[in-house]
Amino acid sequence: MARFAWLTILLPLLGALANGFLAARRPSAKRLVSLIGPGVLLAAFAVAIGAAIEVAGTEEAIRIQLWTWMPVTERLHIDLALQLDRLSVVLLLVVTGVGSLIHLFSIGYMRSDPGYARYFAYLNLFVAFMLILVLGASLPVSFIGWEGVGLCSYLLIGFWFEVDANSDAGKKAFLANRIGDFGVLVAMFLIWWTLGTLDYAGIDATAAATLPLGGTLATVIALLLFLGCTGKSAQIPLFVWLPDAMAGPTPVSALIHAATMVTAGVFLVVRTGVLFSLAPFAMEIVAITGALTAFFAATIGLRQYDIKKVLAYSTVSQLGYMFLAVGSGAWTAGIFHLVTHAFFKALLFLGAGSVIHAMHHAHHAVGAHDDAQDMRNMGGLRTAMPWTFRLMMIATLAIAGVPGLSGFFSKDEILASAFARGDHSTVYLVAWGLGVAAALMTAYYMARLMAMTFYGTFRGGGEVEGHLHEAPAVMTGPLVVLGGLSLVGGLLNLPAVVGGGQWLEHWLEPVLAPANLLLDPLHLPHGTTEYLLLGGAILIAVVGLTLGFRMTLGRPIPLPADTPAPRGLARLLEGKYFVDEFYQRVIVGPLVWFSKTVLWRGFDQFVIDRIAVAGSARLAQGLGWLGSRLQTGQVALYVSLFAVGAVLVLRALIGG
Amino acid sequence: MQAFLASIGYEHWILHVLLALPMAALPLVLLLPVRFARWIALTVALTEMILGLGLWWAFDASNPALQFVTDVPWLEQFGIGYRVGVDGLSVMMVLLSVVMMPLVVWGSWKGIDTKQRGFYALLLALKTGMLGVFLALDMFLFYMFWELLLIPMYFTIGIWGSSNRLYAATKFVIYTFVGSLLMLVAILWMVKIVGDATGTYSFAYTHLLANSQALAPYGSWLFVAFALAFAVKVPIFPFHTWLPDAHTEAPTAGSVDLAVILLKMGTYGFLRFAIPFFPAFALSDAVGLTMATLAVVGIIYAALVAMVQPDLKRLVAYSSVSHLGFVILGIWGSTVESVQGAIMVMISHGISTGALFFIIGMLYERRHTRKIADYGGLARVAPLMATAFVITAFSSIGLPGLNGFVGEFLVLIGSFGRYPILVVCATTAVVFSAAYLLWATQRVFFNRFTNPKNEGIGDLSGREIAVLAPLIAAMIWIGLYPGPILRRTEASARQYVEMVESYLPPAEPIIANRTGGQP
Amino acid sequence: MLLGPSLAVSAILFAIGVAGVLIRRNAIVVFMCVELMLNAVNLTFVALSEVHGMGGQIMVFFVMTVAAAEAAVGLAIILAIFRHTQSVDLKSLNLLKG
Amino acid sequence: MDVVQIVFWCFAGWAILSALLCVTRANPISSALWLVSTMFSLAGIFILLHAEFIAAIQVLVYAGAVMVLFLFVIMLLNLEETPRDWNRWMFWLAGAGLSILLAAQLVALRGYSPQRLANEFSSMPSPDPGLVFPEGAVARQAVEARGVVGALAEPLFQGYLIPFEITSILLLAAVIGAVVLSKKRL
Repeated sequence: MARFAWLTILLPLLGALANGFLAARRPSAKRLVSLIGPGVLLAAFAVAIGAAIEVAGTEEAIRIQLWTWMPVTERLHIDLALQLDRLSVVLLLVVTGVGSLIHLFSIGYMRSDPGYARYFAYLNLFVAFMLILVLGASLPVSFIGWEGVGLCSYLLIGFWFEVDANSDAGKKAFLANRIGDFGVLVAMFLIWWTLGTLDYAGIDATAAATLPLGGTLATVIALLLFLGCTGKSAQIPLFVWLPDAMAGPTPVSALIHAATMVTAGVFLVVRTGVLFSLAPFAMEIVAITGALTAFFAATIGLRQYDIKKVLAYSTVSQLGYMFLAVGSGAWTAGIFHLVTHAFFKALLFLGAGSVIHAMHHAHHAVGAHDDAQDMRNMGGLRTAMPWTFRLMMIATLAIAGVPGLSGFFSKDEILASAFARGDHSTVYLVAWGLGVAAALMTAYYMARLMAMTFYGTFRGGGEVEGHLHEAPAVMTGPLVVLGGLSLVGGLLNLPAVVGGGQWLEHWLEPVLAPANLLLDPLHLPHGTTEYLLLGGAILIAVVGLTLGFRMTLGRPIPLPADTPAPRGLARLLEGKYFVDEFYQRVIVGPLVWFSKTVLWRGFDQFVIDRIAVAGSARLAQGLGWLGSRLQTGQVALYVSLFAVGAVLVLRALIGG
Repeated sequence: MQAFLASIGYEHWILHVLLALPMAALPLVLLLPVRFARWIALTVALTEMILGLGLWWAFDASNPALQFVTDVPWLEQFGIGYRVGVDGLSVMMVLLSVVMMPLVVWGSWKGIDTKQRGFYALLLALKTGMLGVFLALDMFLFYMFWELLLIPMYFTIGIWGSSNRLYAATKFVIYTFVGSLLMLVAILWMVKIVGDATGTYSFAYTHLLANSQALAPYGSWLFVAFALAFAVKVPIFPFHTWLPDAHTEAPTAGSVDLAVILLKMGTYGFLRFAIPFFPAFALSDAVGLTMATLAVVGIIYAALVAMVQPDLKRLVAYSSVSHLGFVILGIWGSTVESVQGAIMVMISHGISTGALFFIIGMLYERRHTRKIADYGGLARVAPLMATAFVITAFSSIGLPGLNGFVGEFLVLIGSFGRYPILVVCATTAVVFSAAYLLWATQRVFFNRFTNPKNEGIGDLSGREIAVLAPLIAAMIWIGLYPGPILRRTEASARQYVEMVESYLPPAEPIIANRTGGQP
Repeated sequence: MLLGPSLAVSAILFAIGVAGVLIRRNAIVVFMCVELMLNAVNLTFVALSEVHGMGGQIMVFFVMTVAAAEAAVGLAIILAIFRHTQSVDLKSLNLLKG
Repeated sequence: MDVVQIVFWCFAGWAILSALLCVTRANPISSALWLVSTMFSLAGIFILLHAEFIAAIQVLVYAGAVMVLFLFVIMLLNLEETPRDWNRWMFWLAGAGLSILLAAQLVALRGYSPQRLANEFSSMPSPDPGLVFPEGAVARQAVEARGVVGALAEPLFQGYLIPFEITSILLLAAVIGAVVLSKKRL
């Protein structure tokens, strides 16, 4: 079955083409589109399961050679090949699984949207590119997927392109990704010129022998790859695009900006783990950036009023956790958190989607024009939308790290490994501290979100409340499944202390072997310190949640119109540390000014056109004018010139 | 297929027919009534394409030497002969121009309504000139075709251009002409030097190449002359200001031809003439570094300037300058990968910029304006055109999976060994190209539908789809399966690099046992 | 032998003719100076023909015919100009200015 | 200095003086008449140089016909004296300077003896210097052989017949030109 893994890519691709054709020719054929879109995904999921079963059987990776992509020379001979191994199968299952759930949800969510077929075409195309990225056997092939998902996120974020803000957000997302891609490209060149190969298998085999451990080369390659990951997975320098990406439809945010695309960065780091493990300094950078992102994103999340913005910053923060894990060498913890995060974050986003959907319908029915995504207009929805409430509550508990649920296990393992790595260098301890603080804040803002949306009384006006009702079955169905997965997700990698078999650890063992060989082993805290850490984590979760609920429900929540202007720290948080404005004023603004006035007007038009081109024209004219001065019309002048000529000729003839 | 072609003695007559057919049809177009002008041009272009495509199979990819060579004495006493031939470097360019011919004619079906006979006659002359430049193996013949191109291009821009066309046309001709005059002097001087050294004064490329070491003492001046002529044509950084004007003012057919073929003559010239004739000087460190730096400066400069262009065509023109900077970087990267990449960029740039110009032309035919500000939210009114533009824009940005990426990737990875810092700077252009093209796409297609005048523009007509479909298909095909093209250019590229390598210090491997790395 | 001296005389006459053409503004007088130059040339021809054969004298013969033709046409032009500008002053005839 | 030399220098002096006066006279009539006197003096010199026929032609055609034409035109335009009709000082200076220079060079020709001319010619790859420059006083022997007019007529109508015919066409053209130019309405 694994040999047909390329079907998982082909099916969504065909789906995208079919939907695209329908979008162009018969956009109203909604039934057919809703059949093709999710249908294709479910089929891909089935194939994925088949492939997973087969991969479970073998240790090595199965390489499926489709065709030679760039047969240039013996050394640069890139094949379009897929590599199916334990790691890519995990991602494959997550992408196709969560993907199909989100496709089902979208049927309900996007039903009334005229661009229905176009939406599904883009969504299918996205899944196809994501799978190319995950299954790619070499860096360039993954790079196709890497940029392809960037393209689809550009198209999907800017889906309602009529509104300028949306298309701006799309462009911003693509450019931020592109800056990251610059890093990956240069890393590829370095890898090829040093290791002579771009295949993952080749890198794993030759990296240790060729690149000196801790050498500048390995560090530079690793950091460049990490630059790519920050672009794609929205880490500190390049995270600005993710919050704006909420301009796209909510299922898109769920699929792309929670479950799949943003995790591509983590996947790439794990996939090229050998390079990172050869550069401990780069690992520290990854860890500390992850921790910092987790901390700062969490602080911003505290003061956001738009439900999707809160979830967006929560995603950035959770991604920070994953990079913290990978940075401290715990590859499995990173992947484990990636999987569990995919479950509960997708659930949160879809839940928010059904809330927004309901609010839209209510506003539409009443003709009100308040912002359907602003939590201040909501409140007390637990009675109107019981199922959404219950499932989102499960997800909130999971993400907060309440013991027993998936979030607790994955987050705790990350913090533990960061703490363990602490004895190598204090950087990890600082990172661990930031991680713990971020965990507290995560619990707080999730509680705040639940409180403002579901508890208290509905602040959006009486008649609107009447129209609020639960989302249709096709939307709540996927929620239920995701809820179950969030509950059960922890079993994937139960830590030993709780008697678990650390199943995911063993599952990924063969793939991560080359990387782990180079790292000095991570001796996780055991005995008393371990229990202390566990206890601490539980304490944080509980304190965060109670604080969140008590603080928000305690004070009356003002409507958007009469919220007092924030001051001091609140203004800083609400304004998202003014990072966007900073980039605009310091980088984008001057660059545009420079290229317009200095380069274009100044150099191109003035220096070259005026001086060089027009200058030479004027020179020719000048010479011409000089010549004309000689024609004075005086016969005498002509004769004298003639005479001078005669004298000279005679002089030459006779003088000689 | 080869057997069939061999059976009809394809390789003996194909090159002559390709050259002669447009010229033969020229008088026809001029004499017959106006109605037939377009149709004759189209039939000629289609036959050229059908015949020309035979080259794809008849060309033997494994042998790097010149093929289909014919050497007929012409002006015997001066040693000038009608010498024509093709090899790995030029076969793809010939195929590209042959394939683009019918598209160009069909593309300007509606755009040109005045003086059609003159336009199509000039177009045919342009075709012969283009093919001639790539096929000529005799310096005199090469120069003749090189100049032959200027006149039709001048009239195409001058007569059918838009507002400020005369300035643009004159600037274009003078720029190119000044450059190529130097080349003429260099050619003559070269023939004399080689003639003195060997006794036979001949313009044959093979003859001059064979004893090019005689040229070594004068190598610097001769190379500078050749380089200037080609630099203007490429265009390399300081000599590029004619391109935006020429492109903005030219009619669609004119700017497509300009972008697809004429720009490649410069780079082809470097690969075929400038470097092989004077390798010692051309590949010395100083020259190599200056050319590569100029190329990279050109890439970044043009990308930045393109970002702030108010006019669509001017934006695409600057993007061409940026893309061709890659080709020059690839040529001086002097590894098989970078040279192959350079040729690939030449082809894929032709296709993607050609398609961009077609779409802009279609927009111009509808709204008669090229200002980005006049458009807005066209995706609602013309979804098909929006999709085509997005695909072409992304292929021009270099999205992997489309044709732009293959060439750029090979150039960058190939030249990284020789000029690591420059390649890193060139890679930043990846970001800028995304910036300016996306910004333009957004302002034209994906924002508020404000301007009522845009209401009337219909979506792509059947004809327009027929023009764009093959181009988009080619983009996806080359993007995913460039193998056959790379194979056809590999033999000659390898031969070129072997010749070049003997003059270059070995590109110092970054890690001592780098070559051992192959698993 | 009178060759040397006659050549000298013709040189002086020619020089005077040239000076006349340059200095005078009256078209007719300029014309006469041209005739004077032609006579100087005739003198040279005759002087040399005495030594080297009749070729010189035949040339003088031709020079005279040319001079006559030139005088005729020149004077006709001066007449036409005079009718037009009521003056033969060369200074005023500068229509062909650059 | 034998008698011939003295007579020659008288004629020469006369010619130069009248030439100078011809150039400098303000009144065109007087300058025309001084030109006639120059022509007469030249005719004298021609006789000394054994070119009697040419001297006669000079007096008859040149002085007689051409100068009369000049006088006729001057009279027709009744030009009165034009004092100070000299060009601006710049041209005056140029004229004087150039003519002195020209004179100095041409006088230098005096040193040219036939012998020097011959061997200069011979150094050039011409067919046969002897043919071009036969030795000695050829003019006088020809006159003795064939008489004054015959000496000139024989080469004119044998060797130079074609140029002779051409001059007739030239004169015809001149006549037509003069007629066209001077008639107001054709």
